[in-house]
Amino acid sequence: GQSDGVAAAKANIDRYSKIPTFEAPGEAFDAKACMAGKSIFTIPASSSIPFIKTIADHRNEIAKQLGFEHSIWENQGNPTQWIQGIDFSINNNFDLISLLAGADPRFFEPQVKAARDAGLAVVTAHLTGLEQDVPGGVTSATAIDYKTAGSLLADWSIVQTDGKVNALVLVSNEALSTDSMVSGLKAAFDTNCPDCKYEIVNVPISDWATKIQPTVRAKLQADADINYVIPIYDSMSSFVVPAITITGKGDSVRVATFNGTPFVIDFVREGQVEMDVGENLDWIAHAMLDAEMRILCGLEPVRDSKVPLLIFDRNNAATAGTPAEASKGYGDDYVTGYHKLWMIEK
Amino acid sequence: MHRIDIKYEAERFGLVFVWIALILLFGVMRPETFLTWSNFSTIFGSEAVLVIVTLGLIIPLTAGDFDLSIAQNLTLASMVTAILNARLGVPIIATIPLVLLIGMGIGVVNGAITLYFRVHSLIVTLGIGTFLHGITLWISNSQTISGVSSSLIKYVIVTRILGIPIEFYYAIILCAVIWYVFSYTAYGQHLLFTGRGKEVARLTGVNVGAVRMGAFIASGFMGAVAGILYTGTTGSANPSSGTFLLLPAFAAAFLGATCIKPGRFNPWGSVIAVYFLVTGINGLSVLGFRTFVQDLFYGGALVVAVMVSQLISGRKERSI
Amino acid sequence: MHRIDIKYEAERFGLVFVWIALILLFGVMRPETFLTWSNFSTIFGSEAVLVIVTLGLIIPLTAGDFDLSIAQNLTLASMVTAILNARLGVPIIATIPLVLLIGMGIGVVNGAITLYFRVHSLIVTLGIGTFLHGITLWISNSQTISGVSSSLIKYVIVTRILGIPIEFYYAIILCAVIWYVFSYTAYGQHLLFTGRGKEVARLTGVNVGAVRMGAFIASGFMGAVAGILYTGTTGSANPSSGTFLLLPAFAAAFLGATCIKPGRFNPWGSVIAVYFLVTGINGLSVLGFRTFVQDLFYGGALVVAVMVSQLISGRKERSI
Amino acid sequence: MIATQAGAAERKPSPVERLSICGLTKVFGGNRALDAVDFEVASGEIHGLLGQNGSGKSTLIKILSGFYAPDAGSISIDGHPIPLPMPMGRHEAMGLAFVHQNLGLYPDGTVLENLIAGDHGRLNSWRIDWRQEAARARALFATFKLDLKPNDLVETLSPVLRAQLAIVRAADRIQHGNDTGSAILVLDEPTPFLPMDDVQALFSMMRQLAATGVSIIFVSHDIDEIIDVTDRATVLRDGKTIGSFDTASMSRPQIVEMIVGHALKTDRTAGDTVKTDVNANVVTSSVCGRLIQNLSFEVKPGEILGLTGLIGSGYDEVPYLLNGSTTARTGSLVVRGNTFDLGTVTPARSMKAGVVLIPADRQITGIVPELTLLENVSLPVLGNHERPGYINHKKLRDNADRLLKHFKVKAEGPDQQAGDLSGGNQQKIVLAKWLQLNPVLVLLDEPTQGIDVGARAEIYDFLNTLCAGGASVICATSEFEQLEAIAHRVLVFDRGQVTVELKDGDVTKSNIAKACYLKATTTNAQN
Ligand SMILES: Nc1ncnc2c1ncn2[C@@H]1O[C@H](COP(=O)(O)OP(=O)(O)OP(=O)(O)O)[C@@H](O)[C@H]1O
Ligand SMILES: Nc1ncnc2c1ncn2[C@@H]1O[C@H](COP(=O)(O)OP(=O)(O)OP(=O)(O)O)[C@@H](O)[C@H]1O
Ligand SMILES: [Mg+2]
Ligand SMILES: [Mg+2]
Repeated sequence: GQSDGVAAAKANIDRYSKIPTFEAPGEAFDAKACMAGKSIFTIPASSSIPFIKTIADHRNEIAKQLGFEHSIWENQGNPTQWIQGIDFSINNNFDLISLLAGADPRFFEPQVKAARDAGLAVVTAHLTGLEQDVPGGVTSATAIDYKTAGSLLADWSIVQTDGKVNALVLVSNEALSTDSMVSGLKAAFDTNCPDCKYEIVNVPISDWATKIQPTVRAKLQADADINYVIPIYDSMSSFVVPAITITGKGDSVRVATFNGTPFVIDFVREGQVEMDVGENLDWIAHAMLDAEMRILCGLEPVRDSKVPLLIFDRNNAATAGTPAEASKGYGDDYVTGYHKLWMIEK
Repeated sequence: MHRIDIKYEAERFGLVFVWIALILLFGVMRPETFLTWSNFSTIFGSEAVLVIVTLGLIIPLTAGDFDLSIAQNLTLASMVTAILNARLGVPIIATIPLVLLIGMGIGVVNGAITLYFRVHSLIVTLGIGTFLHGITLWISNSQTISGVSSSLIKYVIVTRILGIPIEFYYAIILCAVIWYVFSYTAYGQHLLFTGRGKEVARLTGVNVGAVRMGAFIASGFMGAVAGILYTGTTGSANPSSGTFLLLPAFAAAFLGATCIKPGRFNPWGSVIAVYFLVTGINGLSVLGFRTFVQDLFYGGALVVAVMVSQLISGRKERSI
Repeated sequence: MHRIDIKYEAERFGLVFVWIALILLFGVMRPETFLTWSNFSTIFGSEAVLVIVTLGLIIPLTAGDFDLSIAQNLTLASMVTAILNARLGVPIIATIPLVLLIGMGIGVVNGAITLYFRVHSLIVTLGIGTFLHGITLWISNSQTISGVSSSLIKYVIVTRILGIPIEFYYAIILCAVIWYVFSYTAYGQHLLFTGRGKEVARLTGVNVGAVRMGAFIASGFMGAVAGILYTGTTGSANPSSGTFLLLPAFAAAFLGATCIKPGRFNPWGSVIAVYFLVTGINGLSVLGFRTFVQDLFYGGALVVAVMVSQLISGRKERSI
Repeated sequence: MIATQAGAAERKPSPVERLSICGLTKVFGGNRALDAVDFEVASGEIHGLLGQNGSGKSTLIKILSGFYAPDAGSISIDGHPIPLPMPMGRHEAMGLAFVHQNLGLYPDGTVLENLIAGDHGRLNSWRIDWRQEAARARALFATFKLDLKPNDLVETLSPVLRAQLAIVRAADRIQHGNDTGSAILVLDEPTPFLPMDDVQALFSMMRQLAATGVSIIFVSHDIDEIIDVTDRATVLRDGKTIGSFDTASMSRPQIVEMIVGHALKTDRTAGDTVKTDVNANVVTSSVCGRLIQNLSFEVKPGEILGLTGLIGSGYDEVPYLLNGSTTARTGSLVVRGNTFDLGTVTPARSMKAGVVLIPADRQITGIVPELTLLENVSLPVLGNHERPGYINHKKLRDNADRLLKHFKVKAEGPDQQAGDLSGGNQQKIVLAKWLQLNPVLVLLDEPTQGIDVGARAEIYDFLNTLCAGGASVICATSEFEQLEAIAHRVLVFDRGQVTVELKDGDVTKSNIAKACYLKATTTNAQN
């Protein structure tokens, strides 16, 4: 029945509403010792996207702590620059290339192949969902539980409306994680609220600034009963929020989203966005590096990074700081957890 | 100007008729949702920023110069507004004049380099625009900055007149001012002469340098106004906000030059062009078309509109 | 041309000297990584697509027309190549001519509308470009398409000569062809006269319409070549590939017009301008500067380079 | 010709000259366009400024208007030195108004917009009352009897009307513009565009203005005009002042000698080059254009055929119809046996058949000012090389060097920009560009417009040489004197039709003038 579905959704929401605990992705190993003389080269999808830039910078600090060589290829999201970065890392004898958070290897398979032929490991980090295949011929893919993130967005709206969702879902098909999130979202609606209505609209990332606003406005006009807008990536909300304000539907339409970008958590605190499923960027930095070090150390590669999700709503948004900061509000026992795992702390 | 001539009037108002036809078409297909005042107030309220950028562009365009930096000027203005107000706590009343000054300062730099070094404005403003983008990324640390004072938001979109957010009226007022300047002041005439023949303008005693400098400053000012309104609309500033407005604004400026005063960049034409294109996009979304159809419409409408306008005018050779 | 005049030679090769100075600067700072042949072969190889887009732009620019659709033409060509080859299994040898034909067809459409309706090429190509973007999103369903035949990849980047991927040589060959056409054929002079004095050209028996049409077709062809090489470089096609290239290509075209043949769009100047800008960006990445510094460099270098070139030439008035 | 005004010779020099120029120097690159020029203009005086092409007249005027900054020298008005360079837009306040050699009109603006352009003193910059301005313009046009409407686009006006607009604009400024009471009107070659009676209208306007105390500087290459209208005149040669004189005290040959620096033969007559015994080189039949109706004529080898008439008679349309630059409604042209349909022929095809057109508006249709002389003269001969499509730069350069020498162009060399040459030298470039093709038929529209006496004679020589080689020339011009000098035969047009044909000995300035002005009676008779 419907109330069962709502209850199931509520349970799922509750599970991700508390500060997460550390879960080891694999066995412990002596990171300092086995990483000595090894080097990692990080190509972020774009260093002008704060989310990614922050992860890359935190990785740098951890690498410094562990005493191995780590370089970041600063770029502006242009695939030509990614390609230059790969060539650069081959020429300069790095051991592993980490394609961070959106540098999609399908955009440059020939270069990936060249790197692997030259003996480098190529890893995607924070790109695919747990259930997705390794893309573009890379060595391995360190995955994130996007599917659950998608289900949380659906479950949240189900709980809040008591099973009467009419949602506009904004996605960007060209990002690999979209498939995973959408499958989670659909599954949650199918099982917990088969009567809920939702429409999925694709807006390519490069068209966010021009197309999200008019699309959202027109959809809200066309269907006066819409009560949720779910942009699956929270950076879309800077265009979603004004579209809702301009149509004068601030009271009836709410926003639920994913990523935990600081300004969106600010929006949550101020009430323009209802909830944001967040990830701890510092945690991601640790987890991705952990998986990559395991490859270089000859250990069993991990696929599930065990990076947890945390729901921010107006009750806990302030724990992320005012204004919000990238890795605040998630607790910090994971730091000790990783240090123990890497045997730099007992 | 004062002649009454049916063909000429058809040419002047051709785009307006096409716009009305489009509204009727969508209206017939979706009377209950499309043809409502709330839908139109949404359409009008939403594109004020684009209107202002377009108005900003046509000033230097009339004087024969391109200002490609206006989009990045907007982004910087938006970011500076957010940082000063939300992060440093400067009251909005002090922030606005400061940001406007920065915008005009950027106009001065564009003008000074273009004029003193006699370089094509296209490359100068492209370079300055890229430089400004660098500054925006720097001061914002590539972050979206939110938390802007609600009084700004109130005086940009929350307050409504006839159901339309107030920023629409700001855009219309700016349009009226530019129209007055273009039509009824010596400066407007100087702009026009400068754009069509610098040598002729100079020989008739127009201080071409000062006129062009004035145009750059005006577009810098408009860029800053648009930036402030952008921040007020979204309640935040993101480091790539303006980038996507540049080409649509150029499209609207050139499309606008096919109506009202055909053959000249003109403010009312620009406004009509913006809202014609936006109406189409809105209607297609209301009808539930996929988003790529917006691009097909946008590109197609642009080309067809100028073609039709040229057919009406007998395919007249024009300098723009 | 044949006068030897130190000032003029300084003007012609000014940008080359600045480029060398930049290389030395980065070289001193990072001799072991920046100043390696492998780094330069990366730089030369990876920007061949941008070089070709820039070369494509300067042909209509010389004839006085803008082709803003070239970036979307590239994207479409890249996408069609990937879809035909990877999805529909059309062999690459059949795909390439088809894609080149599509590119030239787009040139024909641009030219036909611009010429028959006498509309400014800026707005026509902006409209057509947006329309093409819509088509690209449509046929690709907004997805990245990978899995292109390895033989294409082999003949684009895997094969190397002197360590530089072969696509660089394709770009250089195209540059040489355009240089030959501009300098040693009647068509080159006709382009120039069409751009600078349409009436003079027409009265001297130049078929101005055919010349402009030829320029649009040539830039459509170059856009398609760039698209095929893009697919060959990345082994895939994504629906926003060209978007990044338009403004840099314009910047390079105008910057290139300050050297080698100052005051005229010219192919070798364009190539030098592309590699000058790219060298700077690459060097900053190697040094690990944050990305906003890349924008500051790009914008600043553009403006400073044209300023310096104008200072050398005595701030001469130029039409471009 | 109307005799020089009686009062002019008796003018008393005022104690302080209205305008006095002293030691004015302007150097362009290495070229001294003006070299310590001195001259003075009294109040109420019409002062002629004469000199060969490139002697510095326009440069002097552009310095007066603030367009160029001089390198040395001083200018004073009514004894008060004025700051140099003249500040932009300030010349009106000092009582200076200009009609520049290229008129300074903006073609896609309306007549009214052009009329009030730069009228800073009178207009309220913050509120232009278009209705009132239009009324004022209509009144102004009525006073000067001009057929101009405020809303017409300038690009649709005939050259005459454009010139008149520019002149009336300057005159208007002079009348209301100055607060100082000292007004100077500067006209840089305003007459080449004008038919005879408009020239006379202009002259009476000038005299009217002078009578009210306005000083006028009048540049012309037409010595008769100078003699007719000016009180005094100054001659420049190679940027130097050769002398100033009372016009009444000088004869025509004396003036010519001052300008060119040596005595010149008096008007030459057309050479004896017409081959009457052979078939016609060129036959046109039933040509209809915008004004031209049903025009048919023949031209023999070696013949120079003049076309003239009053403005609006359509004679100036003919050259453009015959080479396809303007499409004819109907008509055909036979050149050495090849027949062309004028409804479809293109400039490219007529070029191939040996037909060339030398247009009047050299800045727009003759040369590209920003390209080099080499490029400009080479354009029509690019295809003439051993390999099709391949350009042999060495040959082109040698060719250009030869042409510059042959046509006596005053230039630094083939790499100079064409826009840097003086008007007359630009015209020689246009001639060189076309005559190198050894054409069968040369179509000329106002070939000596703005060309000095010396250069004019040179151009006539080129045409005669061409005719001696068996080519035919068709020359449309409003300068009767020129036709008298070169034409073997003249067709006088009225309302699109030939009304009078004059031959050989009958081709005199006065006969042509009579044919033009007595049209009313003759037209009726011939219809
Ligand atoms: N921009 C320029 N650069 C270089 N030289 C120039 C330039 N403009 C004019 N000159 C030179 O100055 C001289 C005089 O030119 P100007 O146009 O004043 O001649 P002019 O006396 O008006 O002759 P014309 O009767 O032929 O018009 C010419 O020799 C010309 O080559
Ligand atoms: N901008 C310029 N740069 C270089 N030289 C110039 C320039 N303007 C004029 N000159 C040169 O100055 C000289 C005088 O030119 P000017 O135009 O005054 O002659 P002009 O007497 O008006 O001739 P015309 O009768 O042909 O109009 C010429 O040699 C001309 O080439
Ligand atoms: Mg002159
Ligand atoms: Mg002259």
